[in-house]
Amino acid sequence: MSAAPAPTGNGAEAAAIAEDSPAPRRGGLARLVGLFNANWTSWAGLAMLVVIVLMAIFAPLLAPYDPLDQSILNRLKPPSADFLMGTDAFGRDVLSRVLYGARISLIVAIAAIGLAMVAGGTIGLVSGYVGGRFDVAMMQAMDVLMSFPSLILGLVIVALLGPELRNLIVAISLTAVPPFARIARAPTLAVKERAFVEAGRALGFSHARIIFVHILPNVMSEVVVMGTLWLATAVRVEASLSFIGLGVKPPTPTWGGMMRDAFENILDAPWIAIYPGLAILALVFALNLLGDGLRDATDPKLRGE
Amino acid sequence: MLALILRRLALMIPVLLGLLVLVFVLTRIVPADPAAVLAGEQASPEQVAAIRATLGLDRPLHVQFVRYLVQVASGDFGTSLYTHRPVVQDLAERMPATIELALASMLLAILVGIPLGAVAAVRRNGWLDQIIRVFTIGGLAVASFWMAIMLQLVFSMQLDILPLRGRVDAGVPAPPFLTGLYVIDYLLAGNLALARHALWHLVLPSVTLALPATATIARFTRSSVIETLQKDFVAWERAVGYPRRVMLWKYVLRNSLSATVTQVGLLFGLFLSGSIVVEAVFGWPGLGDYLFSAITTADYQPVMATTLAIGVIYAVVNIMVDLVQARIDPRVAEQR
Amino acid sequence: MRRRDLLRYSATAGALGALAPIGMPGFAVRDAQAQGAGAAALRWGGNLSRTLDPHTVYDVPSAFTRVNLYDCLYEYAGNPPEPKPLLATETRSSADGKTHDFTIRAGVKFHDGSELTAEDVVYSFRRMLALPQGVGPAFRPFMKAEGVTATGRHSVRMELQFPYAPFFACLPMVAIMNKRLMEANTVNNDWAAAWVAGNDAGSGPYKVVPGSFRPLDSLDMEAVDGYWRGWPHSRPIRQVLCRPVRDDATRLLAVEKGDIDSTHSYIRPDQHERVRRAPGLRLVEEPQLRTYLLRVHNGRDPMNNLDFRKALSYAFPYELFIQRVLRGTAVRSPGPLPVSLWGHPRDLQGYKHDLDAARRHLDAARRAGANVTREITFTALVGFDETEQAAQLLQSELRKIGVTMRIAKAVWANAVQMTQREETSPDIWSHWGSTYYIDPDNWVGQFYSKAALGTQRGSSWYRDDETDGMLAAARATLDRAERQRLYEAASRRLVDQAVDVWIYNGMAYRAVRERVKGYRPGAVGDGLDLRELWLEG
Amino acid sequence: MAEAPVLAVRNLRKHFVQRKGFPNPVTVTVRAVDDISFAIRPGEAFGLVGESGCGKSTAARALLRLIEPDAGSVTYRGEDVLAARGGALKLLRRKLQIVFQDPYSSLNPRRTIAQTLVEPMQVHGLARGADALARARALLDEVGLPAAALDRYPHEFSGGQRQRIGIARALAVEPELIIADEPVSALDVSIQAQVLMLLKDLQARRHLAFLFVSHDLGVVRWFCQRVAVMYLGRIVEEGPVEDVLHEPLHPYARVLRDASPVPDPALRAALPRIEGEIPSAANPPAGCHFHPRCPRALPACRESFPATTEPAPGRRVACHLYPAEDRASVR
Repeated sequence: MSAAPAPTGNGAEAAAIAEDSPAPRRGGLARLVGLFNANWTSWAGLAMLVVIVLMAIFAPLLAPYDPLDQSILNRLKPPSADFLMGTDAFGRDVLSRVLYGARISLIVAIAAIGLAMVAGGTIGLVSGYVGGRFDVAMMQAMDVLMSFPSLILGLVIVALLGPELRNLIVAISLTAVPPFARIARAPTLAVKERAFVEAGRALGFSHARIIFVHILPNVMSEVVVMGTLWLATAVRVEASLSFIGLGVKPPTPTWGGMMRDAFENILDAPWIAIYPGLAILALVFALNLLGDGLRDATDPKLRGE
Repeated sequence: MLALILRRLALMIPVLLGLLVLVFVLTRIVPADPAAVLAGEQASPEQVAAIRATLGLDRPLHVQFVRYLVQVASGDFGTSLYTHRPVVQDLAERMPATIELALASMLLAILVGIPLGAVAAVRRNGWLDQIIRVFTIGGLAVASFWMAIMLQLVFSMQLDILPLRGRVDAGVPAPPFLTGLYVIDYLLAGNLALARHALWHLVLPSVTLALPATATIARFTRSSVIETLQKDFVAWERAVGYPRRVMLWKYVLRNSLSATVTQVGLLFGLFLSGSIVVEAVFGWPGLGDYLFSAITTADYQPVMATTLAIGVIYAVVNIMVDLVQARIDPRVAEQR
Repeated sequence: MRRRDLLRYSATAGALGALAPIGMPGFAVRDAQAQGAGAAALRWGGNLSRTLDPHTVYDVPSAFTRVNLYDCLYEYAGNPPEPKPLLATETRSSADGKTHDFTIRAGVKFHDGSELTAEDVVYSFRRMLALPQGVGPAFRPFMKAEGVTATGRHSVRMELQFPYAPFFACLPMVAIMNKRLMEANTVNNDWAAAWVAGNDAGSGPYKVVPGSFRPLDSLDMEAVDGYWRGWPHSRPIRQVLCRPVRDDATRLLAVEKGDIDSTHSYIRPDQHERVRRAPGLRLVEEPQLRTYLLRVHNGRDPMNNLDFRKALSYAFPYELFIQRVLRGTAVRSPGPLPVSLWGHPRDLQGYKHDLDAARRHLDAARRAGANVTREITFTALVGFDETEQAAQLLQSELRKIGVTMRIAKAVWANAVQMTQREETSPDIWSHWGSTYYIDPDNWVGQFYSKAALGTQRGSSWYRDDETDGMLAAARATLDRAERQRLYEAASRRLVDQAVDVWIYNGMAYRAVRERVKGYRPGAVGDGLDLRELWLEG
Repeated sequence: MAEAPVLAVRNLRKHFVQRKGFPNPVTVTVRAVDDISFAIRPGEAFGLVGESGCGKSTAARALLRLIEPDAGSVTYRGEDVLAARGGALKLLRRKLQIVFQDPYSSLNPRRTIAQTLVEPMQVHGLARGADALARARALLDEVGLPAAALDRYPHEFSGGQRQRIGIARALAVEPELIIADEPVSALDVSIQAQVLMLLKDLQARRHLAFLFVSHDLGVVRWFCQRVAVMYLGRIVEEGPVEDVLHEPLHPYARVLRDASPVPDPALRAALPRIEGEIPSAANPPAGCHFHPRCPRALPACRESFPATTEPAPGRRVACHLYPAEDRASVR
């Protein structure tokens, strides 16, 4: 993917130009922030996400115990002053595992959805741009993947190739590729009919430049908004795969895996499941609020208000 | 309309073929050896090799695939290595169970999701919208196995008003097979009490399965209703003086439904995959449960046949969705 | 206007949202329960076999249907269980141990009313030997189809290729099938495998309700009137509805609620307390010969170093595992054989959890050039949490002595495939040594003979001529004392060489409702005798 | 014809083939551009006129290879445009530029004017950095926009301003010929004149050649030196603009002219409907496509498409009314 060729030396001179322009500059980002501001829930979502990310980053500082340290003597202890969220079936501190679990859960979700966004987005862009039989073939291929329900595809891949973190990410991202391809393709079909694409070709721009520099920014908002929504799905799929016993290999803490471990003891030690459950809830909540806000802010139809 | 159906059916063929190739390759490239599992713990390496040869697993991959295609084309989905039962027989028993569950969940998700979304749109950014938002996001976030056990604990164990698991209680005879959907088959057989009995068994699993879908539908409905509400003709209708209520339900909703209906088709995939977990917890003898045990034992024939069956269900549902959509919005029929 | 609208919307949404619980009177459930006539039936929640064919599968759940639908020449009886004649009334063996003549009980009727004769026995053994999977592989090394002949209407001769001491212990594995019925249902020379997978052709105390069997899911059985062994209780159970619950948490809820009368026999120790507290439930303890062990790849660096293996053996926290994870529901098994079985040396000490000793041996291994810094892999089995827990405990202990171990997970099919080749076989994995026949050969003989290499039984990749010789000799001699001596010696040698990490013999636990009376666990697998049960109230 | 043409188009053809219907698809061929030929001399403004749907825009796009033509040849200063690949094509793209009809869709809404103007220079290695920005400023000045525009986004400009930006973008690569595809038809009448003045200005100052595609005879008469009239994918008449519009030879050109009598571009009106329905390009009448509507149709018009003749010097026409005395073929 070629990067946008931002005019070098833009800085000082552009600033000078801005000065003698009567109207204040209304760049995309500024506009976004403005619209974002209108809805406080978007900011709440962003704040929650930041807290979770910080938790993940500073887990070693925040966690009172080693998340892998087993203490068979302290198995299944309810929450107390020593263990704020209690301990699990291996006597590991649930709080520490929730903190560390944020890392893997975020990595799995972000890597999987990031991959899907890049792969699906590229497929959708190229397929929509090229059109014709290629487009039909690609969309049929996407239908194949799509008619293979996500959890089942994940299940097949992880069960067959082994529950490694890498396979898990691949499995989840594969399930998300078709929706991203579709969401990127639809606006591409509209955008490629616009004259500036033809202008680009007349100016001798390469297809790659037209696709990635000119069309991509115009379809980006849809893709990104869906990305935030699918991050939540990825966390849930990870939990479901863990439930079937195909999650990230132990003892690595993940929220989904913790939920599944806790499920074992749900009747006699329900507290183990509550905290990772709340953590998932918080993450999904944050991502959805953020996604909603992004969508409202980038949807031209909603800008009028 | 017929041409539309025919064209959609024709488009199904390459998709299913692709699906078949995908599963075939996936099941064969992996290191699990059905011959070894089948042979059991007492077998020697020579005996395992003999079984492998009997199953044709020593042949080149493309030969195996062509063989399989020929077999499927003649309507034979093979035999399970472990149960010795024809896979078709298992599918015939289990597919209706999954379909019944998925249909019930879909119905529930639509009946609850669309009004929720519409209300949220009308009260956009109001407190009702926020409450619905919390509910829908919660629905998206809660892992289904967790939801399942909670519902069981509350409604079955504590309140004792709903059955814990299964399609019917042990000892209750299955209805004569007509549609395979118990509730309907009992009704057709004229047994109202058992139809109700089967319906109660359906409640908890379908609520569990419907929850994330309800949330998704509500969210899509919300945004498309908002979009429709901003269109000019709504302003016009308002100016003409339609009562608000009529306008919302009759015009706005109808015009917003198209996007939501597309989602319903995609969500059916969610039901089918969600059914693995839900079927496991609720002891629902469906495809998800079947597929999972087949995968863990490398029983290829059921894995491939089940995947194909799920693909077909999914494709058929999406064709139906297209048809519904064509009714709601005739322009769609031409675009496709 | 706005307020009224709002109320209307919320009421509509509320009603739809509450659709599920509203208007769902509790009596509706019981109403139908009564219709189902389930009260007089035993609702069995134990595991159900994938197939009703007693020959093609031999595992723990399959014993349930084999024992109750079929009869065998011998059965296990007593404690400790020993093979005792059942359909065989008299057995004469030649002095060289190769020829055995059985007299078959007269007057035994199959479920279709025909009489069980020598022809049926011959057919059953030949069928078992012909089928590639299940019971056959255990017999084929020493027995050929031609070796089984009818010498009269009620007498059968079996000739073995060579004397095979565990032969009688193996006989309860072979169900006797109705030859006439089987041949009537044979298609394409399949030994009626397709038909009998969902039907029965037996003479046992129960018969299958036709069409009721769904693999792993449901099976209905009915008592056979006039079963030849009779019924111990005056009101035996006429109807058995097998409804296994596969989800762990729901299983307990189902038995608590009374949806099922019994769970399977793997109630986890963490759940015992809950079962004991629950009204109307009891926790049944079933002694097991089953062993649990970690298989160590003896052919690969650094595990090919004796000291390294000893370090592993000293590093595993046996007591912690048994007392805390298993909550004391198992006994430590220091060697390859179940501790209660003959052949296990009573004075065998085995290894204890001792990190100092582990460190010493690790140092020795390092000095000897073993690659002790290599990260080794423990392959845990998906769906068997205990293997994961054992792996995590070992990982945590090894970390303390500076050995890094990662945990991989594999489904059973995958793990079995890995063990077929020395290069792909896991560094360490774990499994249970289940009881197929009650003879030391079932454990030590099957796991450590060279013949087992290339199967999951031989996944230790242990090659030792002396041990192999002892095991072969123990198989060939019929002298029980000599066999015992050989098995004890082999056990000691294996322990000295720290070939594997042997952990425990388990107890199995089953939650059974109080109304089920006369419950006695079966000797092998889930093979309890339903004849002995009755329901109270 | 003293000077060698900057652009020569011979027998250019573009047919669109569609398969419609299921399950029995029918193949439909739309002859959008059917063997057209013309040449443009350096500095000359060449008009291409016709009703909407006659294929004039397709012809413009096909000779630029924005749509790949099916047959024919296009040569720029003797160089084969249709055969050019890679670097050669890129070089040709510099020399032949296009200005679009719709100023709203022709600019990328996500890119600033600076980015829009600088990018072509960078791609063609003409200038970069501060140098490129300076040139962009000069270009804006040339099209009559303030330098402050550089930092803005397209949506901040009016239609006329955007068209100026589109023209500046075309000029950024220093072309020799500009294809103006209905460049003013989307603009307000008052703005049209300004933009046309700008184009005329540029033509003179930069000695640019123009292919001016339009349905507006008044505009063409004012802007162009020569003109070709297209009807259903074919050129029916070609010649100096004054001659053709003053005394059209082809009956279609006459009808077209009569329908648009006002010479002042500021007062132009859209072409009124000509008698009879315009036939579909997917199913053109046999023979001369115009014969069903032609007031002077001959029996021969039903039979064959007339050859192109040159009844007067510099004027070519394809009509059976002008039989070929000297069978002048089109170069």
